[in-house]
Amino acid sequence: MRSLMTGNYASAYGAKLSRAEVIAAYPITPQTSIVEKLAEFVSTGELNAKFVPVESEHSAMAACIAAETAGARTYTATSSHGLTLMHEVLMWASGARLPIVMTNVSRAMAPPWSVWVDHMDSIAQRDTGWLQFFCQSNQEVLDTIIMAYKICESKGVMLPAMIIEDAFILSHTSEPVDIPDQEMVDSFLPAYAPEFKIEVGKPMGFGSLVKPDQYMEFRYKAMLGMKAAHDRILRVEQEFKQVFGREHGGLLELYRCENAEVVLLTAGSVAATAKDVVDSMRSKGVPVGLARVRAFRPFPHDEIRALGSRVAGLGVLDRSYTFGAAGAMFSEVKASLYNCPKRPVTKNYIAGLGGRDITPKTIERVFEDIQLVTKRGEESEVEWVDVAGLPRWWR
Amino acid sequence: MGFEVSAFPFFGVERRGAPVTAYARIDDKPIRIKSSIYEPDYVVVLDNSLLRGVDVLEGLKPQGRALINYPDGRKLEGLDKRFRYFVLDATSIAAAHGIGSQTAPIVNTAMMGGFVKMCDIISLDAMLESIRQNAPVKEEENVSAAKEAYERTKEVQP
Amino acid sequence: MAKTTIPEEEFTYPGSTGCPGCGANLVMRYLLKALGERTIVSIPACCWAVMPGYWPSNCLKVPILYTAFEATGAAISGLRAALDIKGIKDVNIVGFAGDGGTVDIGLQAMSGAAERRTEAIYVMYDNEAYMNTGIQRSGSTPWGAWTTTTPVGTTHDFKHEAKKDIMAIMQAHRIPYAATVSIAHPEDFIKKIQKAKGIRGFKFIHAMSPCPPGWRLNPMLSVEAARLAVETHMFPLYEIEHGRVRITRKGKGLPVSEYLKLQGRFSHLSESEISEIQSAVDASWRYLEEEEKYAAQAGINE
Amino acid sequence: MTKSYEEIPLTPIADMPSTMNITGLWRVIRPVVDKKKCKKCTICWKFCPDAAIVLVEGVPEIDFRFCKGCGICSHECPSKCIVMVKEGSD
Repeated sequence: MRSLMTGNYASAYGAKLSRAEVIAAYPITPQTSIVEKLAEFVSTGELNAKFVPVESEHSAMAACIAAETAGARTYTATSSHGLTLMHEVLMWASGARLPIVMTNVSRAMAPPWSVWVDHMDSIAQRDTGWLQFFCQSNQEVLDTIIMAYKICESKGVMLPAMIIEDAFILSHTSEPVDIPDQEMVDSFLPAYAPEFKIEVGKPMGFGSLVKPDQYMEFRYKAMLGMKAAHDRILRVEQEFKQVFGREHGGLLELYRCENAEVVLLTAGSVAATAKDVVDSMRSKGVPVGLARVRAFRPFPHDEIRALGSRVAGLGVLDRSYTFGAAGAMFSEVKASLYNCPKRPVTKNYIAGLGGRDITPKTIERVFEDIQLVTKRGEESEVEWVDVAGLPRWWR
Repeated sequence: MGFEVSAFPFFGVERRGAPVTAYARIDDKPIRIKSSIYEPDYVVVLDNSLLRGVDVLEGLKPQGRALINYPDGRKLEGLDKRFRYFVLDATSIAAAHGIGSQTAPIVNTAMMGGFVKMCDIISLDAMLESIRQNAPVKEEENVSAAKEAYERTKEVQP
Repeated sequence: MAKTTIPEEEFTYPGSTGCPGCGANLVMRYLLKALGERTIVSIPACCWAVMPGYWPSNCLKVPILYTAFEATGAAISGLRAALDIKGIKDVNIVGFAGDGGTVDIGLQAMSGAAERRTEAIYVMYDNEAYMNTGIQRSGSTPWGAWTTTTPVGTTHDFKHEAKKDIMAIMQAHRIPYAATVSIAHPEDFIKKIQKAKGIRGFKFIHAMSPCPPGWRLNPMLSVEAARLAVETHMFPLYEIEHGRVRITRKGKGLPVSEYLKLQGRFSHLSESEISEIQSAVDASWRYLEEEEKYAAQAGINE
Repeated sequence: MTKSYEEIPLTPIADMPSTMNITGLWRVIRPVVDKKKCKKCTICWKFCPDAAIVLVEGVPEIDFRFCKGCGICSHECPSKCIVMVKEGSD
């Protein structure tokens, strides 16, 4: 059924269709309508789940961890300060190998207070052992939640996943979304049947103390899980396509990159706008393309190497910044390319922090800059875009 | 049926009563662009008190159209001649149909009827059906308000 | 065969890595004797997070869900939600945390679990400081005590702040049952746990748990110290059932010095400081008696 | 002994009884029970933090694999039939 809905409702429908059994959540702008909708689904009986009204995001994740350990499929949603408050228990969820799925409505961190989009909150969780999917449309949000359960619950993976939805730009924007039939989702995503769970009668301690002589082997296994997630993401998406007729681009979506001289690589909703820019520049005969990092964890190193070896210039637009370094995605891209025999010129653009709009015009200027840099080289490797006081980039 | 849409509010933290802005795009192909709208084809003003103090027509394309909720019998004056104006007494219509309260009628559906008249791209029947399906309460009252609004919307010279 | 005064069946294995004379070992032993096998215990960071031993050792005959320091209240809510949705009934869910993990860093999550009316028993084993990290003061450390962060040096210092009254905090949550228990009175301990088990909702147990290294106490005197805490009214035994206070053991009302003198952590206290403690203890005891009297007068006790 | 990553579970799930820890090795003083004086009150058993006392016909049998020598049994025994002696002496 096609329906007009916000990204937040798409998240709520994703969790409902996946038959989440325990939902523990705490309200934060702009995530609230996700949990309001889920609370409504539970109260009307449309979703057979337990809604745990916790007193903080930390408790939301801790409750999900406990419930998931007991074999329940769990879901939660948060944003910015809520996500960063969870940081400790995010690590716990992955270390405990629990395939929890969560929506993060990506929002800037304070101060300055801001309820608007950027990716600082999500990027700051990149080392927590969670799969991270950046979405560009509400349809993708809904579909990725369903896929994420299937990916994460598979035996070789057993790690949690974060579905990242840009604050307001997706969370509060209404778009047509196809709501799949429950029966089709049920056939695609069977009930959660973990290999291990906490049960009375089985006196086992979950998450116990491990000495240095054994700790690394557990971490190594988590690494293998994340590594296995790469192929699993691709496989599950192909299965999804067979059932629902849609796909979203694997780990790295390429848009009109064939014969492109320069490519802009980015993540999240800005990629959707950039596709329009690519179309318009291509129609004028300018050979540009777009690469969208859909999975930030696991990072698509191989895909980026393959792309990098066939383009002359690769710009990276980060909607976050790692102070003292560069955009996190840029650093990852550069690291991927270092050992390639043939490498493109790269440059990092920091844009759209705290909800600053990234317009088609800005993206076009970024493309022009990449072209220029590719031709004549550039001294500045990282550039902040659309910042008042920086005349080159200001309006 | 046949248009793609994308609708979003300006994402503010304003409390009840403060002016708010919302945007919509309508297209016959899927809409990907996520940035704000700076050069609209149409502007819809739900509360004419905004005509004082807020540049509601900022960015409107030349010959772009504005629909303004404006009381009958008062003349709309002193507006930019580059644009076309449509007026509609949505407040009275909504109140007459019992939508919202008498002191604070909810004008949205009446304005939607007016928008159909102004834009010439959406059929009235499609709009009325959409209102019928989506109005949370008083479906028929909303439908008849939109219908009346459609009929009473008229273009004026500023 | 002689008849034992508490259930014979053990739900703890020997080989826990608690210190010799550890009160917290007894708290767990009695708790599980009262609850039995159909129990899941959630344990945050605290002595008991390491006492079951290094992986793969577990000294309990019931499952343990380890959790983050501040998260016990949330963990038991999550566990209960999962069991409920799976239709698994008749399971005792226990949150088992130290004093720091309860009155300090875990207070918020526990308050949340109590407010949510999570069906669980929350046990705080109170050794009156952060013992697992090496005797740092907590909100539950009593006035006058030495700890490594309230060192007694040349300026003759010690903890100058009163112990948080966690029972009053829990009473204010309007939970159906809260009780204090002591390892010196296992029969009373087990009776209260069994009572808690039979009451629906969130139940709170405050267990006095002597810590020989942290209290500078001869391990042999661990139970004795707990006994004297009751006899001196430093740690009265009582329960609060639906708001009604009932003292379950009057105690002899011995001078507090009898309790304090066993422990090196109080050895620096002067006569006048000890009498300050005595006055505070007497006042608390009178208040408790008044509360009990009020409940009795109102005709709601029994 | 460090196990290969292939031999361990995904996450540390502890499923072995703690009797694998021979905590009796920690002991510096040991309880000696005078079984003739024992009144079979079971108090020593009741207060053992390590559950290292087994009752045999009501008389305590100390499991020295796990007794840490805290001495609570000795102090609590109303008949004074348990004495603590230095480990290594008779």
